[in-house]
Amino acid sequence: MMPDLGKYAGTVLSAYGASIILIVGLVWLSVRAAKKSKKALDKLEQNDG
Amino acid sequence: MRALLRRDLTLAFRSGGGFGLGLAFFLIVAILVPFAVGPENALLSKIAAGILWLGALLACLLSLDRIFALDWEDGTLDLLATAPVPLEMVCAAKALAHWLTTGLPLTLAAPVLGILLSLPPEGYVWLIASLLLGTPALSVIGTFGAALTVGIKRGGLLLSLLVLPLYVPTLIFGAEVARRGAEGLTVTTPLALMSGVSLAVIAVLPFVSALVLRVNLR
Amino acid sequence: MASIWQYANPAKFMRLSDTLLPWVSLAAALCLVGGLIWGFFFTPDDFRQGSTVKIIYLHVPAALMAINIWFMMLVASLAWFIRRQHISALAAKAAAPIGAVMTVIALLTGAIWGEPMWGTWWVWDPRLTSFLILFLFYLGYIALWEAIENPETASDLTAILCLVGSVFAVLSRYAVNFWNQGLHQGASVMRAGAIAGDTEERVSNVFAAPLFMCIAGFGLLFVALILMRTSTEIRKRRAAALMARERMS
Amino acid sequence: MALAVENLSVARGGLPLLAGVHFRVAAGQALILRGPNGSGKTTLLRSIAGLQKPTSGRVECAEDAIAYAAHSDGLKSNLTVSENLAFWADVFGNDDISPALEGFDLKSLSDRPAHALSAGQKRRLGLARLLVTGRPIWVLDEPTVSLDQTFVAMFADVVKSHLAGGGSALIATHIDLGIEAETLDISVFKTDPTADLGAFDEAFL
Repeated sequence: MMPDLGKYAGTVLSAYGASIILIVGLVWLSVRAAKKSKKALDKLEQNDG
Repeated sequence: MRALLRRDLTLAFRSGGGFGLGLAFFLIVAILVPFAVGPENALLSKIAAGILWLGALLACLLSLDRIFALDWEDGTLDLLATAPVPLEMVCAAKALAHWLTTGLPLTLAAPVLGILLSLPPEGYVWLIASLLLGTPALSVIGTFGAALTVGIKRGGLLLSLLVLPLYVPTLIFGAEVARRGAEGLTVTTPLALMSGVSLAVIAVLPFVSALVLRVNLR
Repeated sequence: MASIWQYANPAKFMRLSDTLLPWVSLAAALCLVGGLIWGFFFTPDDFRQGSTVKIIYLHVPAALMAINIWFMMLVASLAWFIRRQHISALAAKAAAPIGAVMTVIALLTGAIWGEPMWGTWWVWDPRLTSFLILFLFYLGYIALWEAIENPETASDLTAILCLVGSVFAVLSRYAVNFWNQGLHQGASVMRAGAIAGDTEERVSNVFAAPLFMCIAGFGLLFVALILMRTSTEIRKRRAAALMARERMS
Repeated sequence: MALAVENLSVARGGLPLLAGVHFRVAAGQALILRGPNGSGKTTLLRSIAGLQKPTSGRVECAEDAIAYAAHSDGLKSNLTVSENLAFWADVFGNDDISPALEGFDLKSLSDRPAHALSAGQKRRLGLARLLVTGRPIWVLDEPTVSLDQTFVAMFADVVKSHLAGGGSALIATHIDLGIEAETLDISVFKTDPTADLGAFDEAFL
């Protein structure tokens, strides 16, 4: 199944690996920030009545 | 606005005015380079134009946050904003004062340092020409950066980060003129491009800086 | 007190974003994963570059996004000045980190892709260099947002920086081109950091189809992230306003 | 009518602060603004002086008539007293600084650099700067900070002569200046922070 990447396997895989890590990291940070801000806002809105 | 210019110049020359700051830094950079890259004249003369331009640019960068910071702290900016004088003129005068106290001395000192870095003889006239044309743009762009960060405590580092990319065109064209001049090639295109950039910047940025100051003075 | 929160623009945006987000995220995931798998597993190697051509599926979309996100921020900054609606300023603030990451991906994949051909990791090729400069603009923009406390001043100053920065980015693009004629003149897919536009004419269709899917994937990813991140910014501002109001009364 | 303020509302930090502020200051009159610290005196004065756009309402006065002075008085410590005054005179288009020097009995100090002045002397120089602007309407924010009793009296005399000369003054201060002028407590105009007055953060509230 794994395509024969030939002698450039390291190059291609490192490019894909690095990019995927960066994208996943960005998404994860964005989701975490969204959750944090939602929680903080809900707490404030509760005691705001 | 001569009043502001005259006052800033007297302030700069008075004790602690920081007049020699940029010049001293430029000297240090130029002197340290041979220690860093080795004393061979062949190498030095090849990179001399670029190093001198880089040193002049960094020296300008160094003295930017003094442009508005002092007047911001002691309330002068507030009072100037309510005075019958347009803020655009204030920004232009500040940029001119910065150029006269930093940009111009650097341009005059550059040939002396060129000798230290064994700049080829035909390079001197183009070094001075490019600096004369480029440093005003550095001052005006720097004034814009100073206005952006005037309200920020310890905004010096941020000021450099904001201004650095804005300096790229002037640096590339300016250093290119100096380098080609040193190698005796024709300099017309980079010179034309550089003066285009400088003139556009000097014409437009003071208005933007004034807008930024108004936002900061709110 | 009939707070106008329900009708205010931010609230409408929040509701819109909450409904759209799941669908856009799904579409983004499908396009992105599908496109990458298609490109990675099911396309032949290039006769000259071998398998490194597969990096095109990351490099070109990321490069495209890096430029278009800055353009989106420019439009948002203009909108902020014209309509003075918080969504524009906050959307620009939310977009900047995404653009910065896309620029890093473009730089990284461009350098890695070029390495076999040039024997070094970094080459001062005009396109790669202008992405480096674009990255500096992104950093400056994000840093300015962080440095200013007053949200209204921050919105105004960052919008001005974006406008001025855009002019200088274009200027730098030509200056960099002038400064280094570029290592590969005219080599089609080989040219590192080729912008999809002109790559398309010379890229044979076996590569083009998955490339378009990846570009769509990156685009949808951006839309999903911008919806989520802008809502986050709105919530943060609302929380700050509520707290300020408590302090006041 | 030297200065008229109608239905002015101002915001600070994105939240409405004062609303419906209205008062008039006739030529030759002074108005003292009272109010606890943080009640918006500075924000109000800055809006009237034109440094800050009010969220609504109007300030009516002659063009270029207001001379604004806050706590920080825009003095350069490396310049001498006369250089400081000459600079501000030039900025406002006048050139005779001698009345200002006498008015605040700074004649003897005129060549002394500002850093060598005492706090009181610096404040006197700051106020002398007002005289030099030649503007009819003085808008002053806590002008008598760090002035001891004798100089407060001198400040009051200068204001009196300014009023006698047809000028007017709007002064925010806590202490009694000994000038007969109406006082206005601005906490009357304090607004409920949730009021919808087009303040910056309103869209989020």
